[in-house]
Amino acid sequence: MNSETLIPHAVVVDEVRADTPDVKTFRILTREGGKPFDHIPGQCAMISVPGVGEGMFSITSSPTDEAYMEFSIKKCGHLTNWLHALEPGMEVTVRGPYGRPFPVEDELRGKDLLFIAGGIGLAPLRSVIRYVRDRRENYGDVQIVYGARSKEDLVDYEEILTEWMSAPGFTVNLTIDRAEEGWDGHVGFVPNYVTELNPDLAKTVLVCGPPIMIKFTVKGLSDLGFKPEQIYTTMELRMKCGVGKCGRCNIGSKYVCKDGPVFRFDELGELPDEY
Amino acid sequence: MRNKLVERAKELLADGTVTRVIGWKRGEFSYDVTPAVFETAEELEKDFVYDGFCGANVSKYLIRESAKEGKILAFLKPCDAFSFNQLLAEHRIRRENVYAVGIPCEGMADIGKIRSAGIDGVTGIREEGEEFVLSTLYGEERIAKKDALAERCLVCKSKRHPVYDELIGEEGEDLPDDARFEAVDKLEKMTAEERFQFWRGELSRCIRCNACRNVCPACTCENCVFDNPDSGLSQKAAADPFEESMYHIIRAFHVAGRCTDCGECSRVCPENIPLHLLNRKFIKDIDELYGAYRAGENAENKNPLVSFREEDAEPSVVHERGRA
Amino acid sequence: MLYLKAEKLDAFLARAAETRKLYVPVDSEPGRSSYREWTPGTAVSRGLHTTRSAKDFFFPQTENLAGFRVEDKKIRVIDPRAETEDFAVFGVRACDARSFGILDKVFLADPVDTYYENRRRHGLILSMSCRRPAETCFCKNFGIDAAEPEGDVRFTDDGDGWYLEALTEAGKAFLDPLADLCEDRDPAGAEAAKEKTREIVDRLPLNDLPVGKFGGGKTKELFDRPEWAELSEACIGCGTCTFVCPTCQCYDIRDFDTGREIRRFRCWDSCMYSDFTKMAGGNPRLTQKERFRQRFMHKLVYFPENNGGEFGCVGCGRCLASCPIHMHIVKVMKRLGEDENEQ
Amino acid sequence: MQVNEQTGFVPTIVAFCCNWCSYAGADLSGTNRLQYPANVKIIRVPCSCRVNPMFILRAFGRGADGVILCGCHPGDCHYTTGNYYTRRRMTLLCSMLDYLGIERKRTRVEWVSAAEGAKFAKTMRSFAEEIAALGPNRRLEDLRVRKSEPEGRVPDAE
Repeated sequence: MNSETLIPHAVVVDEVRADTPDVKTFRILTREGGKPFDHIPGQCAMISVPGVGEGMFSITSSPTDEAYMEFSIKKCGHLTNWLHALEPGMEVTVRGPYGRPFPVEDELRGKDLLFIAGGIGLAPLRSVIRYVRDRRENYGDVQIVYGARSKEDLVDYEEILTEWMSAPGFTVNLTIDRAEEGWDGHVGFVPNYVTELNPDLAKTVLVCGPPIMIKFTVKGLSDLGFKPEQIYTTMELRMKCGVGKCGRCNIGSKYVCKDGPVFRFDELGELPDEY
Repeated sequence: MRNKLVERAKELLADGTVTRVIGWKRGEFSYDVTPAVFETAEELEKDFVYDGFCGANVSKYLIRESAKEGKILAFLKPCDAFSFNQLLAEHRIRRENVYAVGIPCEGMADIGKIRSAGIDGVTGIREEGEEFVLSTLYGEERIAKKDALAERCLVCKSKRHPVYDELIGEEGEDLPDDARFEAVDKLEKMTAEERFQFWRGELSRCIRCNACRNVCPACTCENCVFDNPDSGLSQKAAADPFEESMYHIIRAFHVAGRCTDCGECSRVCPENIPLHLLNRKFIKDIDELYGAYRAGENAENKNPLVSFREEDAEPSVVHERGRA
Repeated sequence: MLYLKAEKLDAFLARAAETRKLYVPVDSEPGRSSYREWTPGTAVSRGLHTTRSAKDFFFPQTENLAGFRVEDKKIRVIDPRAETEDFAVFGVRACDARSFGILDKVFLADPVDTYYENRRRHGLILSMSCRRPAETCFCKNFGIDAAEPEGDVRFTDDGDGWYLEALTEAGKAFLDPLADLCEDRDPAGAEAAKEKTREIVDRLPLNDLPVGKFGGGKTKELFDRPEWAELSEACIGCGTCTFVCPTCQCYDIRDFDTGREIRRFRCWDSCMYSDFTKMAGGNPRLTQKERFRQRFMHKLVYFPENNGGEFGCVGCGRCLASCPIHMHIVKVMKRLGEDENEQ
Repeated sequence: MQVNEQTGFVPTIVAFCCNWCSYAGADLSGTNRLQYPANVKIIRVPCSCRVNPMFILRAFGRGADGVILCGCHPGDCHYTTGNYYTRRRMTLLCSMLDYLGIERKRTRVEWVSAAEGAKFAKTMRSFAEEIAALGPNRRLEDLRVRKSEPEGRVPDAE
């Protein structure tokens, strides 16, 4: 019988990193030690703990990370509580990849890129950022504006400091919501920071974060003169199948799991406001 | 009667006593009325109906409606009034926001019964004395009203309104209960094996649409245990016969002592499962073991499941049954 | 043309049941029927519709998707799939016969749902023309001809028996060995029976729904219409309409621990349920208005938009017959189809 | 171990015991070396009133052949009145199960105080015998949970 997308594969949790008090990054390998499958930045996969449930998560490693696959997951519900209890060597199941990726080999090529993320919203963008860093010749300048509630809530902080800040052509602007000891960087909300930074209008924007942050950021960008066609985001709704059949993640006639999760803002503008 | 209700509703809207009216709205055919809120005299004139097919109990909607600004006029049949009163007892309705008008009920017809009498393609119905005259796609048919009455109405518990602000028509009386428990009696007299087969046959048809629960004026939890993923019970489909039994026992149990026997659960069941027989069993047991009790009788009564007497029967009373 | 007399039906079904499982509609009480496996002596219902649709045969209410055994930290994934046995469904009306095509557009689209595909490949549809449509029927609005249902073999009912016609290769392979139970008759009789059905269909009360007001590309016009509030006002949020509907196909995936293994199964779900889109972080459809709107927008706008204009409704009328509050697609279409200036 | 001699059937029995009386009673029967069947699985609850009808049903669903609920004697509830409510609730539940054709003997309620170790052991023995005689629960079981092992497999002794 044919292979069935709804039947997952068992994979091994190779490494667990605690990024923030409520975000952990899981490195996943097949039992043979390889990568479970290939993907393009922006795509997702279904991870499950049998008996607990299944959930859709962004793949946060880059296709250029050839040896492994990573997921950064925030603890916020039943399944993610279980995932956070995982230890290296334990197994979960995974199926995918699902969804439409960021157009890294099409529209984004050769462009100056502006990444804007809030909190765990960095997870889906990390895949693109790492990809762009590893394929540096194909893209223009990269600016990353990233904010979180506090310093300890900045996901991938180590990686940002050690790898991203020093990458050629990369500018990283960090901000936290409230001032705290040991932080001499910017303080304030992401949307305002973006407006302050007044980015160049030629940039292509990739934004992800809490809905309210996205809303104000995009408003700020459009006030600055950015067009919806220049802005990409990635969506999240409740999903079960991942392949556009179970019928719950639609916004109008589009299914987030299949037609998304990556949407351009002009496309979103065509859809009803129900997300 | 319909015109009388519309006239009165228009008066109460006009003099500002109420801002909205909840009743029943005309459908495509004569039998498919929908509960609806009317805000103007024109809407009432155009679409309000009250006839032998307005079985839907509107009391549950008052939870939501009474939470809104302004007073709503509710036309309550005796059944609806019992449910309304029970909801008042449970503090689910803001009484001050409801103007309750008791209306008489001659019993409600059940289109399912008309269909099972072999009359199909019904496009219109009118009342003529003791008969319904039905226009159908295949000619005119007649059926005696009593043959079209819903089971719950054939064994009507009361024509009285336990609560109202105003009454239209004459107040009715409680009716003898004997007939109401006949079917329960009959089941009790069967052997356990027969009962098991009977209920398996009925409950195995359940499609778990939750209509019985959602329509029930006593089922008013904000988050039902069957919808709560943490309860371990929230399966959406009965994947096993056990889950069918479980769901129906728990559904009936959760309304035990609060169920007014309005019969909505059975009315809405797409598979025509006699769910009211579960509720009535609890009512009968409560009456027999803890003294006659009628949910919705008044808003001060204490639910028999949250009260007790020291001399209550022991659970073993069930084991002793039928031994003699 | 082959003709099967009513008194020969039992012999016909008995022979058909020799090679495959055969399901027929059976009256469970007067005026109410459901599909049962045919066994000798089974009385076939002459009623119009089964309470539940025939979608169960291809998309059952629950089915196992996968199994898991956890052995020393290792997860063994079990594939429960097996080839389905051949089966046939008898007495499928035109509306239900069309519904399979609609389900195909979902389940057979890439990536193919192999559970569904397996059943579909093994299931034979023996469809039947309608002789006594109900007042709730409105299939004509969706271009369905109750006199000429799709399927593998078409049975055209003339009251005394059926004209038989194989419409597919599989249907022909099924029908040929049964031809000796039939007689040969002039196809004119079949045409006459069809005309009779069409005459009745033409005077059905719900033939003139404003279908043209719906379809792909109408999201903007319809989504924010104020009428949704009043239409959904009385909706009790049950799943009756969804579960009796032949084209509703949304499902949930859940795990059940049997004590020995975890069974991952899917079951029908309903967009009318409050937890349908509920996430740990919120719910995009907070009130019944949004859920109600989703169901009808899906059938009348989103589905046609994604599927070449085909509506996600076949007009079988089951929801009209079973909605607890009688608020259904016909009322929705009529209300939203009213011209703005008529209001 | 209560075994049906003819069929070799060993029932699974779930006993919900209130913390203050019946669980202490079970404890006492243990310290007094009074035997009660090993196939009785005790679940401790703070009060018999904590037991929701769903607990009983789920016990059956998950493979119990008999369910017994033990609490303080009426009037002796640690929380004053809890067991009075239990009594009404369980009477109605037992009656409902009977009404659905589920063998009425499979569910039982007993009052056992902390001093009644002997009564606890005796009650459990008699209940286990009764269930062993009754055979496996087939009317209120979840088929998915049914043990695949041959029936009558003797669990490890105490």
